[in-house]
Amino acid sequence: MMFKIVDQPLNPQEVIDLVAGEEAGAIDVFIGTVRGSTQTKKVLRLEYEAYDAMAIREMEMLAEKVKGIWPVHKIAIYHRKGVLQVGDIAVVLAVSTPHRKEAFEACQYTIDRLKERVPIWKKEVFEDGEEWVAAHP
Amino acid sequence: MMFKIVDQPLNPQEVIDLVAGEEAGAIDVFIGTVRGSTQTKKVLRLEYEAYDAMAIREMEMLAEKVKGIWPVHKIAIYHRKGVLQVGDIAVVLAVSTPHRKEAFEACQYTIDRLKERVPIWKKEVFEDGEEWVAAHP
Amino acid sequence: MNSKIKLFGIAREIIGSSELEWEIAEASTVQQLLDSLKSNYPQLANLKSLAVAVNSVYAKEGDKVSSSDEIALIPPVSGG
Amino acid sequence: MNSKIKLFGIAREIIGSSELEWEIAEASTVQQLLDSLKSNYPQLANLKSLAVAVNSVYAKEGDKVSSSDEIALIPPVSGG
Repeated sequence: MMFKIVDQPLNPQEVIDLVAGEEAGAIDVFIGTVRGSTQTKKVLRLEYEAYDAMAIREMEMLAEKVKGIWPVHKIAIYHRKGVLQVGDIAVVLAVSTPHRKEAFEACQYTIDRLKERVPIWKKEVFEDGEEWVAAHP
Repeated sequence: MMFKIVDQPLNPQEVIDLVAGEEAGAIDVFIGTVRGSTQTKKVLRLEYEAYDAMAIREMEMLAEKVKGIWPVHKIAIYHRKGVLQVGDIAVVLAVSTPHRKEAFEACQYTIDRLKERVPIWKKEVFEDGEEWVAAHP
Repeated sequence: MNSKIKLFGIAREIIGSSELEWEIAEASTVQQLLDSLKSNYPQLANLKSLAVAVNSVYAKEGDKVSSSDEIALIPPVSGG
Repeated sequence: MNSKIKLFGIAREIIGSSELEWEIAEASTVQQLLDSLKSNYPQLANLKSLAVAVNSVYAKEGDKVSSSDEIALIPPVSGG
């Protein structure tokens, strides 16, 4: 399984192991974590939810698209859902390619598109309120 | 120690742990591994050597330079030396930043400069010969 | 016929449930479904975007929906 | 006075040792050191580049070297 939505802490090494191989001279790994503050407010926790079946399908389609643009060996994406604390890992994305330039490009493209299309939502919970990220104009 | 030259197998998780923190919303990790072939020849193994003291010093200077360009939280680089087999990890480089764009840019810049300046050398050993990489025009 | 629409994130909070029973007229479009939902739940119209997924795939405004489809409302995503 | 020059990679293989005893004249430059080494070991001149590190820092061609410095030859690097 190269694409997963899980409600347990993520282990980057597990995702890296999925894309390693003799064809891969380069692996780029992106790890997104919960920051302790956003603009000016202190974040207490984040609450993630996902439309799991569609999220997995969108990740698979995204990976196919990326493989059409760059000579990608393998892509794996694990995204966490549920309640995350500051410092917790929300997403781990690993891309392996023969050379490093395309690893960086493909990895960055994938996380950019994931944030635009994959049906996952997060709510930031502050000391004095909460907000679904990017929900309003 | 954020910068190391080691003669034992590298563990990406160890390097990632060095740069994680509440300030870091994004971590980009580059892993360079030994590929099984180069252009047309089959690679049996790679032999790395380093001028350790100078290599560490160059990595430290490089990290300072990168921190002057991007809002980098932390950078860590572990590079292996000695005999490496196909599939082995030669370098792990991790950069943490508040946002993802600068993590990718800083990580790619750092590995590009490392390959240009840091005094580490590799010899490719083929079935029918060997060659110091990039030694001749 | 009535259909169950899956709700997530802020859409779930606006409507107050993770699933909404809703009448979907024969041969109606995604656009018509969105219009009827927004007129009943005006806060949906304030969102930056609101898409519909039909059988786990983003649907276009002119796509037909039927009560046998799995339908979901997709408010602005914010994964990563 | 004699100095020990550290050698790495292909420079080590060309010269056949990881350290070379070499006479460094008072107040000579990096360029003069490179010239004398290349004339004794012509294969060094075939390399894509050959730098000198003085006390673990890349030196410029006009920098002075003295026998008390830690000197190293840096053939084209290929880390990563």
